Amino acid sequence: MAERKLQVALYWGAACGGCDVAVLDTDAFILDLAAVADIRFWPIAVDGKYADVEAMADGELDLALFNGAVRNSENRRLAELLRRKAKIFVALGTCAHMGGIPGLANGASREEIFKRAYLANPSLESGNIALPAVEHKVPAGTLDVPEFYRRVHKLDDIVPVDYYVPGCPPAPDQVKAVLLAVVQGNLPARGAVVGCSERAVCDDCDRRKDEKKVKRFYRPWQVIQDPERCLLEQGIICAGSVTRSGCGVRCPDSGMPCRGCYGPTANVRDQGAKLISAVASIVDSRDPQEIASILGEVPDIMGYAYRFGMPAATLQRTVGSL
Amino acid sequence: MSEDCRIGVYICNCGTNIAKVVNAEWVSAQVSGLPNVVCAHAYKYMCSNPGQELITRDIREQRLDRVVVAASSPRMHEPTFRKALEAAGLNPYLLEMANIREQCSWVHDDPRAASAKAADLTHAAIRRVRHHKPLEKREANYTPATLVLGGGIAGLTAAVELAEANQQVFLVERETRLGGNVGRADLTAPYLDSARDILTEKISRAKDSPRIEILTGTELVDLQGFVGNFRATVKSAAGDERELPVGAVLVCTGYQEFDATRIERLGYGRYPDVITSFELEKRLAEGRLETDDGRVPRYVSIVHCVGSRNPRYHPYCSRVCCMTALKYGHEIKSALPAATVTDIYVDMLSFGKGGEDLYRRTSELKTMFLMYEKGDPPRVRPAERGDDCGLLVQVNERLSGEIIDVPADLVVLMVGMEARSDSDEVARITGISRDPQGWFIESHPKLAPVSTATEGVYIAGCCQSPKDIPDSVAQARAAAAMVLAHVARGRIEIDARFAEVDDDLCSGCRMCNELCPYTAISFDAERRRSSVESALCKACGTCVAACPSGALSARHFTDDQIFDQIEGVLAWSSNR
Amino acid sequence: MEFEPVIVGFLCNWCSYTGADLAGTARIKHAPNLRTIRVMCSGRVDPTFVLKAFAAGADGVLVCGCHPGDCHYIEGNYKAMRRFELLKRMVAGYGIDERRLRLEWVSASEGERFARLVDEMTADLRRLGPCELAPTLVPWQSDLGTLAGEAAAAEREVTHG
Amino acid sequence: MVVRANPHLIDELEKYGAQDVVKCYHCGNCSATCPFSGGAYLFPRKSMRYLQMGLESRLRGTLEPWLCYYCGECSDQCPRQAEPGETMMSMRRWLTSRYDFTGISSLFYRSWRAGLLAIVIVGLLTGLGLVWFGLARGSLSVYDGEGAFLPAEAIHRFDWAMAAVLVLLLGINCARMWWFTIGSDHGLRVPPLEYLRQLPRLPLHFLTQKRYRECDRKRPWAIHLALMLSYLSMLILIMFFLPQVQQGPEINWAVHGLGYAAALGLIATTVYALRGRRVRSETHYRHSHETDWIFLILLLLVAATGVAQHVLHRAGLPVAANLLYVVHMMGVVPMLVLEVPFSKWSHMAYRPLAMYLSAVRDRALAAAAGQIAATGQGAATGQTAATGQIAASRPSPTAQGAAS
Repeated sequence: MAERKLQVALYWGAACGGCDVAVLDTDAFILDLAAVADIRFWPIAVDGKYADVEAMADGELDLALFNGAVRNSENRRLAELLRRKAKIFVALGTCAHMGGIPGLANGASREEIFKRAYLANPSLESGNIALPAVEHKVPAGTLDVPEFYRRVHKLDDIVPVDYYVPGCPPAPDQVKAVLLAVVQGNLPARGAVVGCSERAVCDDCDRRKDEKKVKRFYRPWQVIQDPERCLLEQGIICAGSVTRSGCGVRCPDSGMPCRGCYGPTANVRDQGAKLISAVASIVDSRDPQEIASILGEVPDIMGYAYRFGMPAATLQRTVGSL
Repeated sequence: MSEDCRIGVYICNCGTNIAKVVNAEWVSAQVSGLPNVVCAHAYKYMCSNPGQELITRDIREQRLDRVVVAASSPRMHEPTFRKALEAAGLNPYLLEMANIREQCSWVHDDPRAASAKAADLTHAAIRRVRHHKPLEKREANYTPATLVLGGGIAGLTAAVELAEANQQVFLVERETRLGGNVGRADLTAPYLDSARDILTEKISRAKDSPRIEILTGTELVDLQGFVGNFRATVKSAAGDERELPVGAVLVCTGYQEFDATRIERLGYGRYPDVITSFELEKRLAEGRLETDDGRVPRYVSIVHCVGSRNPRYHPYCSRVCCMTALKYGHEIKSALPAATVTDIYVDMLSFGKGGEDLYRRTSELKTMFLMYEKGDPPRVRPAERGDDCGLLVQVNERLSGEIIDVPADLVVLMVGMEARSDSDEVARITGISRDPQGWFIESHPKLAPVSTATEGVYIAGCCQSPKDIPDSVAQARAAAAMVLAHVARGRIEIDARFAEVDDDLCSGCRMCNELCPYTAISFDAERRRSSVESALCKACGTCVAACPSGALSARHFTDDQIFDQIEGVLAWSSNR
Repeated sequence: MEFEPVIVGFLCNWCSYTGADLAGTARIKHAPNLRTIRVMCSGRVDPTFVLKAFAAGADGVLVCGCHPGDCHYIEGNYKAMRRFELLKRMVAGYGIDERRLRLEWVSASEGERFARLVDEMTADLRRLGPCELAPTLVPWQSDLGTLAGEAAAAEREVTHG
Repeated sequence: MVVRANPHLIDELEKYGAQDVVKCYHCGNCSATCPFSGGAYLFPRKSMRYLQMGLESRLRGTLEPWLCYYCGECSDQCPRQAEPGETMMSMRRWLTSRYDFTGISSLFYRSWRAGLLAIVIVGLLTGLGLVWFGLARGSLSVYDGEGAFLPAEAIHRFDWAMAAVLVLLLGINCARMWWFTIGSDHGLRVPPLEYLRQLPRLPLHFLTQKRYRECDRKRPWAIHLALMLSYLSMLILIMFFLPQVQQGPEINWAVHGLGYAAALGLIATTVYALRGRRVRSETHYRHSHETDWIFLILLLLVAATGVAQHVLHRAGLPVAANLLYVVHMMGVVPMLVLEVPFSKWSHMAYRPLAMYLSAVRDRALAAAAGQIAATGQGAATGQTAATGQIAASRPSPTAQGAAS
């Protein structure tokens, strides 16, 4: 008999589906994978019921890839379930790693989100206004809806995670490399961020870097950029320096500043705090008023600093204060 | 972090200084159960010999490898306790202090709150010291040659001084002749000695000295290395470059005069009989004190503070103009006894030796002194038909509150000193900082007046701020003495605290490059990595705070140390 | 018992820490609420330190450096000033009252000023109360009632409005 | 208004005795130490300033020099030995010459030789005239009564005639003083009643020198008052009681008692002043203009010869008494004719007049300020109003003197 096939599950929490697509984007490799692995659970591609997973023995799965953040009780339930069933539990993509784009919802309270979505939305129709309730009685019985948590959580807030594969979405090659490593049993120490570089995006970015002194900040559309030169030096806020490389410098190479989806490097505790520290440090002024006016040009600090990592930030926002 | 480190904690009563408010025994009991704490003692005087022996004994007997002393300010006794650690064979950097005297018992009355604070600070020190690493001070050789930049009175003095002490000196002067601005003056205030006499003596001594290599028509284009080990690149007018190995650099680049045409109402450049002080010096030296068309002036008006003490131009005082103007009073009166001299000033600053006396003597020569409001300089206009003078100077006279017209045949503008237009370039090459007016900044305005932020680079004379000849000479000699002190030691010690780059993490983003005021960070363009020259680094840590990839770290002030300190000071506050 | 805030202070070694020591040698009494952490320069204060202090339970954070133009490291305090400009917006973004974070210049001779600064900030924070952060995973039914009332009101508005 | 500086004014003032004005650097110690300086009249510093800058027209219009009695405190306090007190003195001399329309004053102050020559000529003319007059009418051996060499009635008439001329000359000079200080100041509107209301100040200051007493140093005031009262007594005796004074040989104590006291006062004070000036015993004696010496010597001479001729008359030596009387008159006439309108004696009139005019000026300024405040122009012309209010709320020492 051939070697026992690898038992694999893929699941998405609060996510857009891009990570699942990234797995599919490994092209023919997915077929190779199928040759060596049984895909036991993958709601986006393969039919399967939660009950099937519940029926598995603990540790029956060799590998579970969880993408998406934890926004509600269903996300949590599946995270806990798959963690229990899998030997290797991987946070795939930025949402699972740091909260990702759904994590930006932590800038608002649950009440504000509900008001916007269910009460004060122009698309609402009269007679059809309802708030989601965890339990809802209908003639046929009781319907249950997952509980919407006060804030978005990254995966390892809920369950221990063995490996992180960052990226929004992760580069298909990196996904492939991780899968290969699992297949070959060639894995680093648990807790590692894999499928990326130890250094920042600047290391791989070919743009020319000179001495950094900035007199004015621009949004990308406000300025005609020098395609050869470091974007930050041109006053365009690029998070490349505070972000792990591994993406292939896709954004800066196409003229857009890095947004930071791969998360900070190992020694950095707070990507957003480091970004503002670095950006502010290179402002070329010693006059308090001029400094204030230069940095005043930078809009939406929280958005810039934590576009992909608000649930992973050092501080978690006080509920209901905004 | 050293997980299994062994920490000894010592809490000082400082007689009653601490014990009066802080319960040291209680603090000791609080911290004794913390992880890694092997022993905790409260003692009467930790800094006393028995107190230090307590530490050294524990280090030996209890095999301690970290020590926390909660006592006075580390600014006071850190060296004392570091020595105690060294005496017991422990690296001195494995010590951390908690300041429970200056910043606790001396400033608080409530024993409960003060003791709680002392415990928090001690807790933080314990958390921090776990991350301490043994650090070693290092030494480097000292090259006993000095580059003196600028051949004015300050540079000449320093060069001669160093040469007399048998040191090799390279005297680099951008112009083709030595002497600087003093060489443009006739007599000097307040004793009316000849400027030429003062200079000639220095220049001939410099030229005669076999140890001084004079490089005129030459400028400094690059400076690499650090104290004791600089490599200065100089370039001659012909374009020849040469590298000079030097241990120290003395910057004596002087000043330039204010451009009087900037103050339009003074009429400089419009009326030929409005001249600058330097132009008057030239006429006096040539013995040709006359107006543009060769007449003997009957009225001479001297306008002070041209460009100085005026927020629109330079807010500072140029320091020599008042005395020089008084000197002109004497020179004009002795050349033309019948002439009337008017001094139009803002404030008469006749400080210093001989200054007040010169002021008194000049006023006795019947110089008319008029005071104008700073920011409202006099207006010069041609005289009217029938006047016995060529120009009229209109002054808003402060002491009388009158607006008056002063007759003048010659108007002399006391142009102030300003930083040379190339001072930014010199500052950049030598790693000196400049103040908002462009003057070079000294290390400490009182205690280190000729040192700069870059060790081994000194400043003397007017490049630091306007000053007179005696002050320039004094600074030049002081700077020479600083150099000779290094030469006498032969080697230089480099602090164990500095920033360093983890080469495996640096992505070459160059964020840090411009932040270092000491140019300690250099960028290797080929490898695309930044690195810190530890001898140049002063350990401020600003680059560390900015490093976006966490590749830079500050020895003895690492992120880990500070994070644990933050947790330490707050650990008990929430449940107390 | 009155609420006693805890303030974490990052003081530069050359000016502010020395100024705080001077307050001590001059016995200028002030509130015992500050917990000082010595750094070589205010330029060393990484914004992360400030966030960390709040996260660890500080009610306020005080960053002190040399006066502009007076920095021992020439211009480290200007870098602190620049970072603070964005940091205060970030801290506000977290919903933390702006009075809980201050950047002040205290020279080595300003013991009195330092003491008054600590008193002033302590008094401000006593009024503001504890700095609380978001609890995690709190069941949401607790406030469903209020939202349900609003839902009913919105329904009426859409129907009759 | 722009005024032209005259760098040569100091040279001019030096001829009037100004000393070391150039040394002044305007620290203001002199004005701070002077008990009279204040309100609208800040001196000596301001006057020193006008002088240094050569603002002749400004200087001519100031009253300040007359408000100073030269106690000498300012000169002692001056850190630069610029002698502000002596400068004020020389400015009084200069102002005297400006008030004098004849130019004689200027001539005398600028050339003491000319002054002395004039005194000698007038003295000789007086002597010649009196001898001619005496010999034509009477006998050298008769002192009083019938056939007297110089009959008291005739001398009395002569005195009155001379006084009339002198009062006329002095009156014209006083009018010029008013014009320079108040009349020509078109910005100043003096309510006419004020001239009347302040009038009592004239005799008050003239007779009591009360302001001088406010100086910290009392001795100069006492000496000056004694001299002034002695002189005044003598003047009254001569102008109104000359026949009684000249009667003899018996002593009429009602008249002569006063005369003796006055003569004693005159002689004692002039001797004191001369000695003081010689040994420079006090600050205000440190510098002496030639005219100071001439004045004192002449006064002493006149007093001494007056006493001598009186004694000789009592001693029954009419010839000697008559001859000395002529000598006495040779001193008196030039002293009065030349000193009263043109030189030192004129301050007798100018100083009380300055007190009076400064008070009038104060009231005019206060009234103007009040009017501005009342009509609400204060907001538009804030500067003027503020200045006016300062003047009003801080009355000058003269006004304070009157109030107390």
